This record gives sequence, structure tokens and C-alpha cells, in this order.
Amino acid sequence: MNLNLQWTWFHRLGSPRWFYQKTQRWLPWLCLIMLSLLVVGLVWGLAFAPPDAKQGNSFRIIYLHVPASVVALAGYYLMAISGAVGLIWRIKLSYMLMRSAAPIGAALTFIALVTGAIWGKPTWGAYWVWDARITSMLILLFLYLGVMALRHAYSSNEAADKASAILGLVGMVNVPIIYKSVDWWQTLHQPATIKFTGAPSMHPDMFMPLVVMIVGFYTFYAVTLILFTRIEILRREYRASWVKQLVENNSAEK
Amino acid sequence: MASTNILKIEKLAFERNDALLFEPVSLELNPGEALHIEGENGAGKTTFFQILINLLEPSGGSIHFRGQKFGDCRYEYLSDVLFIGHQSAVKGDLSVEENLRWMSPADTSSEEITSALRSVGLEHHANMPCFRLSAGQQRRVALARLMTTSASLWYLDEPFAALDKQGVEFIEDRMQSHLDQGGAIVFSSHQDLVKTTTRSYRLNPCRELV
Amino acid sequence: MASTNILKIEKLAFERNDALLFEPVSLELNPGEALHIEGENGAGKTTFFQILINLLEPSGGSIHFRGQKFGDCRYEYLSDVLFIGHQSAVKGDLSVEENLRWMSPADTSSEEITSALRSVGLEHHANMPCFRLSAGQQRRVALARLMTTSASLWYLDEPFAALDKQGVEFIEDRMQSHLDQGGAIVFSSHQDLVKTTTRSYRLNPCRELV
Amino acid sequence: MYNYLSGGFLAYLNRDLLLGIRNKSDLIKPLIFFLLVSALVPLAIAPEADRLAQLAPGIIWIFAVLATLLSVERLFSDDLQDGSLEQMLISPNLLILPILGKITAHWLMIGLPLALLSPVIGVWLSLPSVAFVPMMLSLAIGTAVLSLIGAVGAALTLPRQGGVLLALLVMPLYMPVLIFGSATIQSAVDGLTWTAPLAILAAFLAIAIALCPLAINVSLRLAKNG
Amino acid sequence: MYNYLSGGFLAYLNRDLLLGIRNKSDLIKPLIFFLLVSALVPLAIAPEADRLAQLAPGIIWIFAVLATLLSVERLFSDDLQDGSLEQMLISPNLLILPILGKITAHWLMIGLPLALLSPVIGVWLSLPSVAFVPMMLSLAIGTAVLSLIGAVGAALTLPRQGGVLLALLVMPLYMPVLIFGSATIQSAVDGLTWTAPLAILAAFLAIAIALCPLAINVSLRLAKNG
Ligand code: HEM
Ligand SMILES: Nc1ncnc2c1ncn2[C@@H]1O[C@H](COP(=O)(O)OP(=O)(O)OP(=O)(O)O)[C@@H](O)[C@H]1O
Ligand SMILES: Nc1ncnc2c1ncn2[C@@H]1O[C@H](COP(=O)(O)OP(=O)(O)OP(=O)(O)O)[C@@H](O)[C@H]1O
Ligand SMILES: [Mg+2]
Ligand SMILES: [Mg+2]
Repeated sequence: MNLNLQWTWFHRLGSPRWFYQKTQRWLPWLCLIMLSLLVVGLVWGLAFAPPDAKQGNSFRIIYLHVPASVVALAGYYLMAISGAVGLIWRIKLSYMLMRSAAPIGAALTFIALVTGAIWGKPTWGAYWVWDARITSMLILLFLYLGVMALRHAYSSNEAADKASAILGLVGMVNVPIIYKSVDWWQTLHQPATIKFTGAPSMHPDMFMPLVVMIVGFYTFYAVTLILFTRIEILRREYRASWVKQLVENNSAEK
Repeated sequence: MASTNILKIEKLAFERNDALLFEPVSLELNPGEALHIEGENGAGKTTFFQILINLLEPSGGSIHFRGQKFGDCRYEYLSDVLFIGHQSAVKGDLSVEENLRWMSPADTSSEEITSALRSVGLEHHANMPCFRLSAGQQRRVALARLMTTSASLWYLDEPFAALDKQGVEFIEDRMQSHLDQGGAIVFSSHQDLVKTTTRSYRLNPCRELV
Repeated sequence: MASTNILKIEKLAFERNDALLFEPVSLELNPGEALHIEGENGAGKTTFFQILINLLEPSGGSIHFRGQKFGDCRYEYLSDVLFIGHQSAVKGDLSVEENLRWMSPADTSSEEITSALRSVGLEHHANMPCFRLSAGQQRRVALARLMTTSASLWYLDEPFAALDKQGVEFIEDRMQSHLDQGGAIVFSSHQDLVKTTTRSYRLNPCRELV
Repeated sequence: MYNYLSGGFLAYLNRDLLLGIRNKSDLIKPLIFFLLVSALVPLAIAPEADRLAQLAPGIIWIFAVLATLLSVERLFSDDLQDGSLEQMLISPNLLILPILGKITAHWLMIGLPLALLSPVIGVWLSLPSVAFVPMMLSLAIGTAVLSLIGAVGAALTLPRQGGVLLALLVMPLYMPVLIFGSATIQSAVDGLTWTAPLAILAAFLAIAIALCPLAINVSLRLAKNG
Repeated sequence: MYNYLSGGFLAYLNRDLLLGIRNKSDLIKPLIFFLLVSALVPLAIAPEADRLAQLAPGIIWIFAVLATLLSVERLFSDDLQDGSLEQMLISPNLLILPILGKITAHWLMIGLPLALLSPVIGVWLSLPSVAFVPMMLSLAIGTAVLSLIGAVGAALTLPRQGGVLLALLVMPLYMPVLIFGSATIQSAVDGLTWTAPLAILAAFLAIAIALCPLAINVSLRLAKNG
């Protein structure tokens, strides 16, 4: 084997292993932080925050809706960038991150859409309106689904990774364009009949739990991403000696 | 030091589904030589060609073209290569002549095209759309490229498929004259050649885990 | 009077672009006989098969099946015929097993399918989608029909294309055993057969105006 | 001797379904397609609810026509290229059964999902919910007619047969389906009886089932001589 | 040594145009659909002139999107099947030029005719004639963007030529073009300045020309490994 192959060998196996072992230690702490943030945020938001002057208690779905929306958006960039990193530096680990990020992002987007729709019924009297932000969220869902579906078109992991990374990148160029254009479209066609209650105008008593929930969702995202990636690592690196070792140790414990 | 061989392959390996497809290949090809790649159905001959023309990445090993590493002379290499595969890139909706013109070097004159078509026996079909042709005639359209090409390294994946005996003989003659002019050929075929002297290399299956 | 021949063709002619494609064909085929249709590329072999299976109308002449006129026994005739052409009707998106099941008689059991696949050397590829297979392996999927069919009259248009030597040998064996059981075969091939004894019939070009 | 290749309806139905639906995720694909296309509408046209609701019956039906028309095109052409059409044509049995099998598979993959999904599009386009049942019924029946008529067009336009003109003749046949289909939904929205236009659609279906396979039979045989 | 097969832009442009013209049915089909379906609109939706005129910009653009989407699907898949994609990929020259050549041919056969034809549809849908020029311009530029983006999707979905997968990948990316395209026409109808949205479309085109061929280049090489 020449040097070139050894280098890819290092890339292939070195970093996933490092990631796997490091995250092993981080995970418990992250889980702890996540749980406490989510519990505090939920209890605070659902039980202690004052009801909204106009919407009463129905507004409390905000504590799911807003964090899910915010993290779903950020997740797309994380996915696309890790795909790009994989494409440029041929780092396997970042492909694995990309692959794991897609279903999580799609799920969060879906939660945002569903909670929004549920919220829409009492506030607007309809499950669905063609508001700019809602529309762009729907498009985001399709972008996520696209990245997920494209995988199945390829039989080899490598080709699928590269293809998904390209799609993610093309999408990343487009996401800002989509957001801008949808905004623009909405103002062109329709007077802003529906206004989101802007965050700053919120009462601090409602706002603080929201912040806690958002941070909580970010840690939730981190935890699930790490878990998904670890599974992905095991699935792909099953031939590596350290994975075999791991499996042996685990079965020995039982 | 300039090496004399056109192609030098060392320990070329290809991995599919966690196993090597064939035993790693090491071989050299010199000007004037024809190499017959043998192997049963599914041995990996087509895959091997696709690695040679840089469509698939090998999992290991190296390929040198005229002494240079594969990656360092991509342009020189690919402009000196002619590849005709199982699927012969003949467009059914184009006429025979259009197809050949399209697949030949840009400076090919009309006379050259006509004489190439004559030599493969398609001069009366020049304006017929290719989907009307018989299987062997379609193959002949693709092989007419051998008359117009200026590449010195030919990769032919089963050139004789669907050809009748006279066609096979004609292609063998053409291969021989190419070799005589210092060209080199790598080809696969399930039939043995009659006229051309060739060296053969067998792709052996290798189910060894990587 | 019952005639002993399976197929009797008389002065069968086919006209294309105002000319006969081949000299009118007259021949008989008896049980246990294999007829090798020869002819250069474009001679009209594929066209001849398509006339035989009633996809193209002949311009003249007649075909009798077991003593009956072609048109009078369409159902009996077609249910006793197996045709494998240049395009082998293998669906790339279906798996090997699905393809074979689909092309076999409805009452074929799973064991028969498996053993047919084993005999053409594809038992390990049963669940692979066919577009992944090599050219020869795809051909083998189509030819596996020879193991499951119950038809007694086989039309094979270049069955050996893309097959390796061992594959050719195996198909020849299968053809021989079919003949031994009283079946009959009409096939075309540019290669000479090694094992099976066949009668050959040459399609001669005929540029005579009608 | 019964040959599976020649064996009628179910064999071809199964195979085409298998080809269309390799794995479960393929099943949701037509659904996603319709969702995507209907999401285009509010983007291109004013997104106000009441305006959308007015357009909804027509738009949903135009999509049904488009989706059927465009997917039916490949109903026979793939088979022609890989040689399976030949095998179908030399089947000793009636050709009508395999043809109906293929068309049914097409409807199951395009028309039926569209009908089942249409309520979602209805919600998107603010269609009043009284119209959902008539919408689903009219789509289910109507798309079957469209598949049948479309298959005739597809057989006529098989590659290189040059039947574009003939196909053009077939297309106007879509119009009555479209008119009665959207009329069914519109009547329901307006509170009128919607069973009348639906019954007419059903009559169309009966006629199409009787006639279209015959026409397809003839045109497929022509394709080989093309 | 210059090889025609590898020879860039014009060679592929010529060949694809020739292929399109030869296979007339494939070429005209999207256009026929376009005309046919716009003829269906007044049937499905109330045919009052003012109502149709309101919808016209959106409808014309939805059709443009669909026509491009459906025709771009076969941009590379035919070449993959008959082996010409292989020949293109082993060209020693830059792959970007043949790619752009093919996309240009596609646009010349779909986008441009659509743009030229659109006044007919405009008249059908009672679009005020002031909007004709902006409509044609926006269609001409916009469909070029659509062809480019669509080609990326077509290249990515090559191993599994799934029309729906292609739609899923590409449709979200089409939305900005759709919005600004119909906005151009709408602005002209409303008497506003329509050059602003048109300029944005042109900017999209510049970005797409710069980036899409690169993405396609990488994706085409993946197809063989699929
Ligand atoms: C399906 C319907 C809905 C979707 C897809 C949706 C989507 C979103 C998104 C993407 C965000 C995050 C924006 C950002 O990152 O700044 C968001 C925030 C928000 N949404 Fe929704 N939403 C929906 C329905 C609703 C409804 C019905 C309400 C209540 C009237 C609502 C209230 C809010 C509020 C208060 C915020 C936080 C505002 C801010 O941070 O600027 N949403 N929504
Ligand atoms: N994309 C793919 N994914 C998985 N396996 C593949 C793929 N392509 C080919 N194969 C397998 O690789 C093997 C080699 O195929 P290849 O086409 O190289 O064989 P070949 O030697 O050219 O055979 P033939 O003589 O039939 O042409 C076959 O077993 C085939 O099933
Ligand atoms: N649809 C058609 N229209 C016009 N000519 C055709 C058509 N189909 C085939 N031909 C011509 O008829 C002749 C016979 O073709 P056919 O396919 O029968 O030959 P073949 O003997 O099978 O040749 P091969 O050995 O190459 O398979 C060829 O010259 C071909 O060009
Ligand atoms: Mg091969
Ligand atoms: Mg033939």
C-alpha cells in the first residue's frame, strides 16, 4: 500500500473513532443539561407563565413551536455545511453528520408545521394560511425530504454521500433566496393580515421560558445528532478493528 | 528515463460490497501489443475498463500512462484513448452518417466518413436512422470509429458482439494494422481471435474480504 | 393426415422498401431438430423471427404449425412457442428472481425458479436488481427461461451473445436435452455450435424488386 | 399450456405495481408530487383564502389531468424498448387483459393516491369541507377514465410511430372528464346535487373500459411495424 | 488531439438539437401539453374574462415550471442508457462545456418556444396585452434558470430515474423563480415597474450559470457508481 492509501485510511477510520470515543464521555452530561432545560422550560412555560391577554392558554404551544422552528432552520445549515466539509476535505465523519442531521431536521420542521397548524385553528380560524414564513417552512421540509430521499437512489454509500452533499449545497445557496423571495411575494400580493407576535414585544415572564426552551431544543438537537451519528459510525465502520473490539467487549459483558 | 510501455498497471484492485471483485491486476502494455482480457461473465472486465477510463475509482494500486502517473496526465491520456463499450453510444434517432461524424474527431473530412462507412459495409445505409438497423449493423456504426480515430490506445469491450464472421475478420484486420502502426489495444472478448496475435490476461474472481 | 413436422414454411417472403429482404424461405422443421438460421448482419434473421411469431406480416408464402395453417391455430401455436430476442425483456428494476418468475409459466414453483437460477450461475444474485448485473449475467437471466418453460418450439435470436464459453456450453447442453425430448429449435447465431448437431439454413440477400 | 407471460390481468398488474413501487418509500412519491405541485399554486396565484377556494375545484382537476397525462406516456414505451412488449404481444391469450392490468396498475399508482390525498390539497386551497367526499369520488372515477384514454394516446405515440397527431385527437376526450369532474366538486360547494355529474363520470368509465383496450390492442400491433 | 466527442459546447448543442428535431414527438409534446392544458383552464375554472386575467400570470408560470420539470428528466438518462454519457465523461476537455451545450439545447427546445408561444395563451386567458412583453422576457430568462436547476436534479437522480424524486429535489428550488416570474407579469398588469423582478430573475440566471454546471459535473461522475 502506498502512502496515499494510508492517508485515506487515516481519514476513514481515525476521526470517526475519535468522535465515537469522545462523545461517549460527553453524552451523559449533554443529556443531563438537555433534560433539565426541557423540564424547567416546559414546567415554567406551561404552568407558571401568565396566560396571553388575547389568546388565553392556547398560546402555550409557542414553547414547542418556536424552538422547533428555530432549530429546524439552523439544522439545515449544519447539514449543508457538514456536507460541504465532507466534499472538500473528504472527511467521512462529516458525511455521517450530514446523513444523521437530515431526518432530525425534517422531524423538527414537521413538528413546527404541525404545532403551527394546531395553533392556527384557534388564532386564525384555519389550519393553514399561505403566510410567507409558513410557506418557506414548508419548502424547508421538502428540502430535507429531498436530501433524505436522494440517498436511496444510490447503492454505494460514497456516491450517496457526495450526491446528498451537492444537493445540500445547492439548497444552502437557495435557502436565503427562498426566504427573501417568499417574504417579498407575501408583501406583494397580500397586505399583512396576520402578524406574528414579535419576540421583543413579549412579556419577560413568557419570554424567559421560551429562551430556556430554545436552548433546550438546541441541546436536544445535539444529543440526537450525536446518537444518530454514533449509530451511523458503527454501521459503516463495522470492519474497523476498534468496532470489532467494541462489539466483542459488549458481548463479553453480557 | 522514458519508459517504453504505454500502460503500466500495478496491483490495481477494485472493491465492491466489501470484497475485491478480482485479484489485483499488475500488467504492462507496450506499443504494438494487444491484450485480451479474459474472464467469465461477471468477472469484472467491464468494471476494469471503467477503471481504466477513469469512470470508477480503483480501491488501490496505480496506473501509469507513458511513465506518468494517471492523475498527472489526465488530458494527454484521455485524448489518446478510444473506448467502445457494451453500449456503443449510437443514437437511434440520428442517421448512420450523423452518428459517425459525431463520434469522430472534429477534423474528419466527409470523404473519411464515407470511406469508413464503406469499409464497415454501411455505405448504402448512410442516411438511415440507426434504430432501423439490425443489431450487427448498429455495432458496425460504433466500430466505424476505429477507422476515423487518431487515438493510439484502444479499449474495446467485446467489440465482436453481434458481428457476423466477416465483420469479425474485418475488425481483426483493422486491429492488426493499428498494432503495426505502433498502437496498443486492450480488449475483452468471449471469442478467440483468429488473425491477430494477442497476449491474454485472465481476471480471476477473488472473494477475499478487504 | 397428420404431418410429422412441427413447422412447415413455404416460399415465405418479406418485402421492405419495395424489395424482398431475403430470398423466399421454404423449409420444414421436425421434432428433435435444431435449425441454425445463418446470414450476415442485416440479412434479415431478426425480421424472420418476428414473422414467425406473428409480429410482422409476411408479404407472401405460408406457415403451417403441426399441419395447420398459421391463422387457424394461433392460440395453440403461440402457447407452444418460446421466443428470446436481442432485447431480452429483462427489467432492470426488478430483481433477478422477480424477472425470472415473471417470465416463467404461472405454475412454476419457487424450487424450480431457484434451480433454474442455480443452473445459469446466478443463485447468489437472486435478489440483485438486474441493472446491476454484467451484460452476460443479464443475458443469463433471460436464458434461465429455457429451464422453466414448457413450450416445445423455441425461437432463439442470438442466444449466445455476451455469454462466456462455459455459458455457451451450458445453453448448448440445454438445447440438446430439449431436442432429445422431442422439442424443436430455430435459432440464429454468428458463432458455430460445438456440441449440438444442427441443420443450417442461410438467409440470402435478395435485392430483386417485387 | 398456460404461460405466465401471457397470463392476463393479474400478472401484468402485479409486475407494473412492482416496477412502480420498488420499496415503500416509492408509494408516497406520487403523493409528494401532488403536494409539491399544489404548493405552487398559492405561490404563483394570490394566496388569499377565498380566492383560492374559488379556484380549487378547477385546479385540483387540472392537476389530475396533468399527472395522468404525463405519467401514462411511458406506459408502453419502456416495454417496447426492453423487449417486454414483444413478449406481451405474442401471448396466446387475449391482449386486452394484460392491457387492462397495466392500466389498472397505473391508476392505482397515480389516480387513487391523488383521490386519497386530495383532502390535504383541499385544506391548502381552503376548499369547504362539504366538498371533500364528492371530490374524492370524482377523482377516483375520473382518473380511471383519464388513464384509459391516456393509454390509447400512449399506444398511438409509441416512439417513432409518429402518432403525435393522433394523440392530439385523443386529448380533447379529456375535456368532458375535466368538465364533469370539476362540476362535481363545484356543485358540492354550491350546495347542489353532485351525484348527477358523478353519474356521468361513471358512465364515461363504463364506455372507456369497453372501448379503450380494443383501440390500444390495435395500435400496439401497429407499433412493431413502425 | 482534438476529439469531436470531447469537443465542448457547440458539438453537444448541435447534437441535442438534432436529436430533438428528429424525434419530433418528444420535442412537441411539452408544447402541446402547454397549449392543451391552458385550453383546459377556462373549462375547469369559471371562464369570466376578468377572473381568468387575474389568474393568467400564475397559471402560465406554473405551466412553464411543469413543462421544464417534465422534459428535463431525460436530459442525461437517455445518454446514460445508450453509453454516450460515458463518452462525454471521458472527454479530456472541461466537462462544463458539453453540459452547458446540452442545457442550452434543452432551453432552445422548451423554454424559448414556450416564451414565444406565450402570447397565444395570454390571449386565451384574456391577459391584457401590456403584459405580453414582460411575460415573454420573464419566461425566456426564467425557463433558462429552470433548465439549469432542473439539470442538477436530473444529474443527481440519474441512478434512479425517478420523476417524482426529481420533482422533490427540484421543485423547492424552483419556487423563487416562480414567484419572481409571475410577479413580473403581475406588476406589468398592475401598471407597476416590472423591470425589478425581471432583474432579479436575470441575477438568478447569472448565479445558476456559474454554479449549476459545477454541481452537474460532480453529480454525473457519481452516476456510474450508483
Ligand atoms: C403551520 C403554521 C406555522 C409555521 C410553519 C410557522 C413557522 C414558524 C417559524 C419558522 C418560526 C421561526 C421564525 C424565526 O426563526 O425567527 C416561527 C416563529 C413563531 N411563530 Fe410560527 N408558524 C406557524 C404558525 C404559527 C401560529 C398559528 C402562530 C400564532 C399566532 C405562530 C406564532 C409564532 C411566534 C410567536 C413565533 C416567534 C416569533 C419570532 O421569534 O419572531 N406561528 N413560526
Ligand atoms: N453498480 C453495481 N453494484 C453492485 N454490483 C455491480 C454493479 N455493477 C456491476 N456489478 C457486479 O460486478 C460484477 C462485474 O461486472 P462486470 O460488468 O464488470 O462483468 P464483466 O466481466 O464485464 O461480465 P460480462 O462478460 O458479462 O460482460 C458482476 O457480478 C456484477 O453483478
Ligand atoms: N423498421 C425498419 N425499416 C426499414 N428497414 C429496416 C427496419 N428494420 C430493419 N430494417 C432493415 O432490414 C434488414 C434486416 O434487419 P434484421 O434485424 O432482420 O437483420 P439481422 O439478420 O437480424 O442482422 P443481425 O445479424 O445484425 O442481427 C437490415 O438491413 C435493416 O437495416
Ligand atoms: Mg462486460
Ligand atoms: Mg438480428
